[in-house]
Amino acid sequence: MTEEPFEAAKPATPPSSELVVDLEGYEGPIDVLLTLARSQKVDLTKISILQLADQYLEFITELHRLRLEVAADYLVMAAWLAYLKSRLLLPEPQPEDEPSGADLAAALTFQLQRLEAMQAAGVRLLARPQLGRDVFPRGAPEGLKTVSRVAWDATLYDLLKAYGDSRRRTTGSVLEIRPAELYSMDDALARLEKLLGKVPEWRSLASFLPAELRGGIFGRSAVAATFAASLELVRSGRLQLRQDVTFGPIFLRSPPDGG
Amino acid sequence: MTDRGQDLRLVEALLFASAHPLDDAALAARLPEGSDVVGLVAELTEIYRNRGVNVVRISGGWSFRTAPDLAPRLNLERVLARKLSRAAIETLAIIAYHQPVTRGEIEEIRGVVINRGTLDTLMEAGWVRPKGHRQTPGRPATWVTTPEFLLHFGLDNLTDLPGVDELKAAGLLDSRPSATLGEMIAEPESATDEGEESDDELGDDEPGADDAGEPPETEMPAS
Amino acid sequence: MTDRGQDLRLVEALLFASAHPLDDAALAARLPEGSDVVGLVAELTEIYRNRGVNVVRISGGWSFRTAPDLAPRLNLERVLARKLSRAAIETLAIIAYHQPVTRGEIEEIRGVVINRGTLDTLMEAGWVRPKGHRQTPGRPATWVTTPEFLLHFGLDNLTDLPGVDELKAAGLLDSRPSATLGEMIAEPESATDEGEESDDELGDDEPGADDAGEPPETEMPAS
Repeated sequence: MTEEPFEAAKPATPPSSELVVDLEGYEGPIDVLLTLARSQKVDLTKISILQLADQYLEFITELHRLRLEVAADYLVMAAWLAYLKSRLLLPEPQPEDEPSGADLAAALTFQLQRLEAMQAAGVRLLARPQLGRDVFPRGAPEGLKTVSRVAWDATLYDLLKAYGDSRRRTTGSVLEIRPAELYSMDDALARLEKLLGKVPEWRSLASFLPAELRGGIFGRSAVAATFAASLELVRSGRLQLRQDVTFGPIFLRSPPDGG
Repeated sequence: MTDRGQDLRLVEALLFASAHPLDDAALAARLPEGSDVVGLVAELTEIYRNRGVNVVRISGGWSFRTAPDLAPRLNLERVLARKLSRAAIETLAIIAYHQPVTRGEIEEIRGVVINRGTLDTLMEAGWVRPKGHRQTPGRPATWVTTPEFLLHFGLDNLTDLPGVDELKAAGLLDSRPSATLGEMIAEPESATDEGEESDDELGDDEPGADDAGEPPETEMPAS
Repeated sequence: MTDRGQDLRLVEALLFASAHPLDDAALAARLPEGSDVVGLVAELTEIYRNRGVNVVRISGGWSFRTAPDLAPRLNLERVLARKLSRAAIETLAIIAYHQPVTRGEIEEIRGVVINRGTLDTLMEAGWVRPKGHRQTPGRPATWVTTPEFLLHFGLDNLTDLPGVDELKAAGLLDSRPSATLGEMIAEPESATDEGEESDDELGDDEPGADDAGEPPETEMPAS
């Protein structure tokens, strides 16, 4: 667990001014700076940034001297460190809108610490027992199943309602032709004819309506049919009608001579 | 821990981690030379005898398996409440009231073709089943309700289903024809006056009244 | 056997049978109502403490794993360990400790542009994935670790990352813009850390909310 399976291990010896003139194995300028900083053998927070800048610039100069190709990142860092150096050496006060040399140095220190921390974290992470390498799960887990069972949600009410709806829908469409709901003139005529000769006194038309008269359209149809029937009987001389005022009640009686 | 104790741990880990049962040879290859493989496996088997997992012999090797008596408890049953479709509940109702009834008869009553899945759903719910055939050309299967149907709907038997009269009284079956629509709009309170004319030609529709072998007539309203 | 003994057997069988760690809720769902899940797991953990397999807490749930000390002796078929480059290891660590983090932010921390294949390698291993975007110009994707990452490294959640507390206390996980350095080296998208979209907090990494099948999301350790 302790050996690190890293492809590119860190360079064993940190470069000093006279050695390693190769960027192989470095992960960028901050990584180089970190390696150089370690050569100061002090805590990163106590490092001399000025000295570090010098070390770095020396390192880059050496690369140049050997005509090695140096990636732009490294040159940018060199330029920035040169600038940082000048700011650190510049007497106070600083220009107002720029961070002080100390601020810049602190920021660089933070960068170095942070990268170092992440490098260390990576190593610690990979040193953990890894699944499939150091520890193993159950090789043939039976697995847990979630069995879904559908519970149909239907109440007795739903059932009966559905039956009622179904019946109403199918029977209703046929029932439209059912005629019995209206009181026909034939009904009224038959009814009045039965009463002929039994009505010597004036009686209101309403009193001749069927006893089972209901309100609504049936009642109105009964009134209309009875009135029409009475007109028919009047026309044939078998009935007499009387209305005293417009929209007033209508009265009828058998003709005095009995028809 | 003793060497034997360590070897026992190793056998335990090997049987646990291996995707396949390991036979004595496979175990021996991973244990110190001369180890008592058989004894170690026997000891482990004993340790796990009454546990939630057991060491069992499968296809010539050893493996852990969950205890058989726990199998039903490993799976989680999740109940999904779902509403029956309108078509399904209507079909169910018609089967309940008219059983035994053929698919064709149901369609005749409902006035629409039954979707293929509708009867499947009801069967799956355990509420209807085919039983017998109508002795007519093609011998179509007839459908009846099941005891589960009665259980679910809290009925003792089919005669517990309310008759059409009762449905009507409960307002579940209003058979007033559409001709009276105007009346209902004008004076709705008059709708249920006594002496209503629509006599109960539906009355003999009660379940159980029909002879089992005889298909119930699909009703035609009297005219 | 007592009811508790039976429940203990069941927990044992469940953890053996499950392909994924089971959290308390997943166990509770399969145990009798009101069971002392925490106590049962603790008892089982104790029983297995010195055995060849152990009960461990991983990715928000409980699972059996072979004892780490047996690793050299197991000699099982291993998943071929991918040799990670230093760049990949550093990048993985940065994503793990700084998530959600943009590519630009990773580059700022490392002080170098990320090689094209680095994130691919980590994604292919199933350890990282893009999730959400930083609400900054360009809306760069942010990267997070996956539940597989936790599983692979045997972590319960991201607060278990080695040394995360110390790093946080030292302010090394702060998203402090690195003065002019970052601007000079890294991409413009790395300029700020504010207004991130995925506002996951460590706090809601609690197990229990997730179903057995779904490992909980890994979450950011700090920001």
